[in-house]
Amino acid sequence: MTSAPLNPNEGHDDPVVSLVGVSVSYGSNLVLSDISLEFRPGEITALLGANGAGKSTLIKALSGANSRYSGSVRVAGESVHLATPVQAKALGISAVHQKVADGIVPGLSVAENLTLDDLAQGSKHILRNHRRQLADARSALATLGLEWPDRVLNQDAARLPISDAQLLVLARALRGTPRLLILDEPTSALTAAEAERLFGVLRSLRASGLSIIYVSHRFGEIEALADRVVVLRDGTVQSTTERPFGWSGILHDMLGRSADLEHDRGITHRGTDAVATLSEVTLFSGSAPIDLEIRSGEVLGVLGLIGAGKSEIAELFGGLNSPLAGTLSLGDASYSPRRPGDAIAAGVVLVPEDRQRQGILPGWSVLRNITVPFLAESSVAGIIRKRFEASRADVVINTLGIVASGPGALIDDLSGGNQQKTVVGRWLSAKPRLAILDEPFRGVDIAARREIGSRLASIAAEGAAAMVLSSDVDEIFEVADRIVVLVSGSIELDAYADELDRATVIEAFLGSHQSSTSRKDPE
Amino acid sequence: QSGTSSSTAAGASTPAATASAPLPSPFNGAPVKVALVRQSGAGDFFEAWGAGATAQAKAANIELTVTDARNDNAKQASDLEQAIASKPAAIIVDHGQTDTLQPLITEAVAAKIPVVTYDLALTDATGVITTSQSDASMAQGVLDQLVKDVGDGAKVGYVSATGFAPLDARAKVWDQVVAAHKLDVVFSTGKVTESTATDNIPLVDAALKQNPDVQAIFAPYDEITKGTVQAVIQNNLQSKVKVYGIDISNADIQVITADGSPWVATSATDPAAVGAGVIRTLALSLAGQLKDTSEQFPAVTITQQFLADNAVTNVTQLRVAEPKLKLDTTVVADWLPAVSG
Amino acid sequence: MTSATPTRVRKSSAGEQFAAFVVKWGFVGVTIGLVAFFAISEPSFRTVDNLFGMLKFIAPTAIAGLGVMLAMTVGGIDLSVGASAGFAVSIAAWTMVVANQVGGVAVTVVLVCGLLIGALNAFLIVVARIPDLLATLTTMFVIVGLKLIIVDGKSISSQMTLANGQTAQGKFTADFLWLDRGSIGPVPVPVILFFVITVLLWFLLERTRWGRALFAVGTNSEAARLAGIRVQWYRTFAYMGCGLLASVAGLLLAARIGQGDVTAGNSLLLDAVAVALVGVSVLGIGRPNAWGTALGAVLIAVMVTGFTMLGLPYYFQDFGKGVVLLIALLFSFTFSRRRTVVTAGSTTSN
Amino acid sequence: MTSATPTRVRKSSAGEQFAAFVVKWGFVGVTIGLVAFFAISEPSFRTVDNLFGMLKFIAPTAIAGLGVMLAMTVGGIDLSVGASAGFAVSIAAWTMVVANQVGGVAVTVVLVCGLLIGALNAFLIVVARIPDLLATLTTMFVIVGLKLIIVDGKSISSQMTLANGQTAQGKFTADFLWLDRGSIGPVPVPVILFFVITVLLWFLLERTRWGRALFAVGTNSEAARLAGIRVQWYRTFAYMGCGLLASVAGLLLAARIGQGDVTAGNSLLLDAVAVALVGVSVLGIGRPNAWGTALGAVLIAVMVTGFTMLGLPYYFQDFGKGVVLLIALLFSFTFSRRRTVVTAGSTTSN
Ligand SMILES: Nc1ncnc2c1ncn2[C@@H]1O[C@H](COP(=O)(O)OP(=O)(O)OP(=O)(O)O)[C@@H](O)[C@H]1O
Ligand SMILES: Nc1ncnc2c1ncn2[C@@H]1O[C@H](COP(=O)(O)OP(=O)(O)OP(=O)(O)O)[C@@H](O)[C@H]1O
Ligand SMILES: [Mg+2]
Ligand SMILES: [Mg+2]
Repeated sequence: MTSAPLNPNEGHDDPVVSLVGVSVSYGSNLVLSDISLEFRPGEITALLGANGAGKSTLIKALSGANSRYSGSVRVAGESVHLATPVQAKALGISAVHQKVADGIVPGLSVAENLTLDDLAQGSKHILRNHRRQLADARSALATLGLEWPDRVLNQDAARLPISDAQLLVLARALRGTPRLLILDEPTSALTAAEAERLFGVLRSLRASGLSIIYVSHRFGEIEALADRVVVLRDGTVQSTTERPFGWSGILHDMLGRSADLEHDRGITHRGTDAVATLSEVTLFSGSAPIDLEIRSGEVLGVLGLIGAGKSEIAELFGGLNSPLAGTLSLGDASYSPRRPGDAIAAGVVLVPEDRQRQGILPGWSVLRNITVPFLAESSVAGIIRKRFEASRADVVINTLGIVASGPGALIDDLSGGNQQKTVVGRWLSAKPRLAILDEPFRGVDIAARREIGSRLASIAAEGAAAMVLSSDVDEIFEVADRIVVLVSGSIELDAYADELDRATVIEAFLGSHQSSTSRKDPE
Repeated sequence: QSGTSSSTAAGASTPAATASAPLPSPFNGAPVKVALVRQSGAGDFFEAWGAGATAQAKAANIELTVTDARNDNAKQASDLEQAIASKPAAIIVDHGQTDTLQPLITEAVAAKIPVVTYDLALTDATGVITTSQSDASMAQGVLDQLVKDVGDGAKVGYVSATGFAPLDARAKVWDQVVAAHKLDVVFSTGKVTESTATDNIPLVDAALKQNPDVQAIFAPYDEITKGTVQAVIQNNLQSKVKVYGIDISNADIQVITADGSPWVATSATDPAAVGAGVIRTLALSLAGQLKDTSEQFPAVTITQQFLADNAVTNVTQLRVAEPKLKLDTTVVADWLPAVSG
Repeated sequence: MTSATPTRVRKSSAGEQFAAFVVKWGFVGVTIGLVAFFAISEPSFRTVDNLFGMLKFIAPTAIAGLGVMLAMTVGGIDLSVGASAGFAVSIAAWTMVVANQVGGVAVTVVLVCGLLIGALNAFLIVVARIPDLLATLTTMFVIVGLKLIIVDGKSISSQMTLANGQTAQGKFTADFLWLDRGSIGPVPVPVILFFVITVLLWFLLERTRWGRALFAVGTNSEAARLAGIRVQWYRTFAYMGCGLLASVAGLLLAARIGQGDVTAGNSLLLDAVAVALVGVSVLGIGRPNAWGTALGAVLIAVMVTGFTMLGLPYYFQDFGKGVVLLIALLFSFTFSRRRTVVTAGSTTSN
Repeated sequence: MTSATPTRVRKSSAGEQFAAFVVKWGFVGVTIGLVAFFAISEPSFRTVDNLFGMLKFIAPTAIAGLGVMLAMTVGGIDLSVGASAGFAVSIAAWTMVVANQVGGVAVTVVLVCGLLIGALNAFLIVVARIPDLLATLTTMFVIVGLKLIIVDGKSISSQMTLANGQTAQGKFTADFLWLDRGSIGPVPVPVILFFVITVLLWFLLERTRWGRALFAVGTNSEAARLAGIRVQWYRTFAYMGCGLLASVAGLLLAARIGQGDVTAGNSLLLDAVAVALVGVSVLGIGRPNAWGTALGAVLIAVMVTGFTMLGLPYYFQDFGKGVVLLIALLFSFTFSRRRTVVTAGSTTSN
């Protein structure tokens, strides 16, 4: 936490990139002020900070995506102005940005997306060569140990699920052997196994002398990966810590107050009444029917890999789909919502997994983003009562600590985590009977995660049911009273958290899969 | 530049006629405000008409406020309404739809504003001075020429559109001539668009491909005629098919006099002269010197041969070769000679 | 919870405040400036008569533009407004002149037709999933063709000869013509309609939850759907509303022209789209809105009238329209730091 | 597994394969069906002359449509193509007739003007950040007005009397008229131009990396920018290309009319946009493409010619255009499971 000496063990290495007094402001918002940092070869620097601390902003400046910064950047000792991504890339700085959507060009094939940089390069081949492109795409994927068949490489990249899109963007960033690789929350859309494989790749890249900046809200990953931790708070460097990390200090620097890394959930609650049930429901054609009871008074965590069927369950309850077979019920009555409106009216809310596409209304204020599902409630005879709206938004902003210049701030100007908090807060403010949260912790900081967790616990305590869908074991253990593991559309495990140990869960979660698919382990 | 300078263009190369008497009242004081409410000022014909009117107005100390509805009849109604509201000394209405303008014109007459109309059929012309170039006589003139050239029972084509008052008036004459001379109408097509000349080429082209044996085509609007001529040339039928049009302009003369042009005759007034004539009608009426309440500007049938014989290459030369076009004896006074003549 | 401290806020500089002011009021300023200029140089411009005359003249364009604006709220656009208005003119004339009905019947028939055209657009877009630009372009061609087929390509006027050789007995009735010629107090009916529709749409869009929902659909239809908004209904509503407004514009045109002019409505489309688009960018609002659209229409009226009074030929109006549009847009987009967020018209199916 | 294989891929059923086939070939089928129908019922339709005649007549529309298509690749649209073509007609005439230059000079001047108009659009969109629909609409008004001001609202023809009282001495030179009247072998020059431009654009877009970059800019400009693609250059290129193509269309129109017809080009816009939009949806490609655009243009030509030969009045063409467009769109969007990804035209600044 105290500033570490600038010369660690491999002190003879000159920094690859150094920042001196870098500041960025968006309009009247001073988002980064006077940042000075150095990044050395063969070192993984973790960048930590609460949502809105300025991590993504720093990365945008460093990767040429935002040229409007002040201060100076030195690359290999030379002072440069990073005006464009091309320029940054030419200098060996390669970045994976937080928004996966910013990395994928729909309409172009997966292979073309993997080799997108080639389109920009002046000298190389003017004519397209399909075979060469496939070869290039395959070799790009190979750095991540991935082998996608040609059928996938030739399909429209828009059809990739978000996790694969994330892998694609990563693979692309590693092409052309950068000197400094910047990863902004690369694992937020990956499953544990994929993340693990990514870490393997990163370690071997570190060994080859690459400098890596790694942004994540998952402390486990940082503990496993980073050589040092830089903490940002409110746009300034709060501390730089070398291994071994003193987590409580880091957390304090991050949040400005004390907090524990290990979160003791205290007692695990046992649910009482069944609020919602799935009976004999088939999630995929051909998969075995499942039965599941979601009870009031407990937080149910559903753990599963991508494609396990978690979102299918969410969509059934949210009124987005109807079951292939089987029935749903809510309370004692059978429940068959035909559209999201029905679900909301029945007290079932769904926090969707893709906040950009399914959650936020870009260009709208935070306030209006929060109140949009509750227009009927906040209006009389159709006329919106502004004050009612505003007070609802204030409650959400305050309980979840959304960092914004006010309820009128545009949602686009919020950091990723704060956007997520807005969407979660919006839905929890509905006082639901059943709340379903699909990957709610994507990109939210530890404090917000705790906050969301305790909000879930409290709505459960008030007699509602809450279900969290995630592919992250830690997250599930942190919030869930009861854990269900879903594999390929069927339930592999269903038990209370205090009766389980992690190994059993991970075994159920990954084990059967690892045996059923021949996956090449990296290294 | 404004409309004024283009008026010079139309009347320029002829020496400006000089008045042999001073302007009478009300023209001998401040400029007389007159509103000219036009259905359209776009295209060569209307452009020249407007230029002639503007030049004549200037000579008569008239300050013209010109509104141009660009073929939007609703706008013309609004324009006329606003013109009435601005209480000018007189209003000229140039073309338009009867049902649209009649009530407003009645209103203007009731408000004691003198009204002169040009080529506008009214159901109640009380108190209105009407002028026209007589679509019927124009069509008749050129169709007589057609019948003379190809004879009764000839295979003919017709390119025009419905829904436009002058074209509808010409269509009536066409129908009569077809019946009287047992003409065999092998095709009938055409449309008026924002780019009439270009857009008629494919239509006539297709019709000609189907009926290459047609002997004559009547295309009673020069924009359509131009398109028709191009289609004939495109099909290499210029030696077999004769085209008959209506109206004349510099651009039209160029087309008619081009080598091997199939456009053999057109019936026309000189739009600039007519525009000027309408202004003179108004001026005489305001000065209390007009006898009739309606004035017709006669059309002249002009053949390709005539243009060739007189080496005419533009409207200015045509006025010299065919002085009848100048209308310099129609509605004139010693204080008000025709400017474009 | 984390510290809910908002990010440090610099005071916005005077320059930025000025820019924001210009963005918000620049267009209004241009309009006022032009009005002042014409009022000073042309005495006849500054009469009340002229004011109402201008507003009356632009009312159909403005109302059709408000329709396009409505389609734009759900992220779409409607290229069939001109055709719908023209259809309305012919149908109104047909109903009164050929079918010999009174004005009230004609109005009803026309409004129903407008709703049907809107429903056709909605069907193509919502059910058949054809992108709005394409769907409404198609509707445009179909409606124009259909109209001309119905009336045999002819303008319908009283006493015209029908296909069966008889003379049409009906005529435009006085109650129908009142739509154009009537006035309440000193204010002509079209101006009242223009104003009332603007206010209603403003109220709908800015004050009611339905308006909010329309915008939500236009901004992110998937998020709107998940928020329980019946996206397809709102889309349908917007297009039917647009069809209705286009046919109201057509009624005004019909009453003004007094006959079933086949060319009516042709010149409406570009102006209607232009005013709706200008509406998005003026007043610094950055999304479709009623007052901006109305203001855009008024500016066109001012220019057309003013330029005519100055004695400029018609084509100066085009040029002027272009230049003023340009200035307005520069104010709104180039000097603005705000992002406008509406996408109008796409070839992407929803 | 993690995603060693990203998406679960199901074997498509026979029904789906059929649907896909219909989507891909439905529009071509409609075209062939119409051609067959006309060829059978109208002997004069099935001549080589008529084939070239049709292609020749549609060439300007098609080339302008290809220009719009190019603007659509970068996610934009160009509403100024009709105005640019009309500008080209007047400028070509002015250069030859008034300035008394030969055809080559006129062609050069016109093409430069086209590039300048494109550059103006690009400036407004790229630098001034005005949304494409608005920017090109503005340019449209400005260019139309400017043209009329330059030529005093008059068509330019040889021997016309100039403002200074002299007679214009120049004329449309033979080399210029060759653009319309010439042919190479049996193939008219406009048809050759149409074909060559289509092939070039197809090659550019589908076979070169620049083409892919244009698409990348159009579908996700942020991703393209971050990947180092010079987004603004590609945008500029696309609009300048569109301006150039519009002026080529104008040159063909000028050569066809043989004089500086002031009304030329006015009716080009809607058809050009229509063929470009149809181009997106045909052949199941789902993004702007050259062959689809060309095919859309050919279909219009076939309809106009066929309907005329059947003796139907012009308005049946509009109706037919609408209906055929509708069928094509139903094939492409409603029966298709594929999503088209291009957004053409937005009021969002980039
Ligand atoms: N385009 C923008 N305009 C105005 N303010 C912005 C903009 N982008 C970001 N901000 C503000 O800058 C601050 C830092 O945002 P940034 O995205 O860098 O945070 P972060 O540390 O990456 O957070 P997270 O962990 O949530 O991703 C936030 O307060 C945010 O509201
Ligand atoms: N109709 C379909 N055709 C082909 N593939 C499909 C179809 N429906 C779903 N899939 C695939 O099945 C998988 C199930 O996805 P889904 O997102 O529901 O799983 P999940 O368990 O919620 O995973 P996560 O939420 O972690 O992404 C995905 O890979 C999806 O692409
Ligand atoms: Mg971030
Ligand atoms: Mg999911």
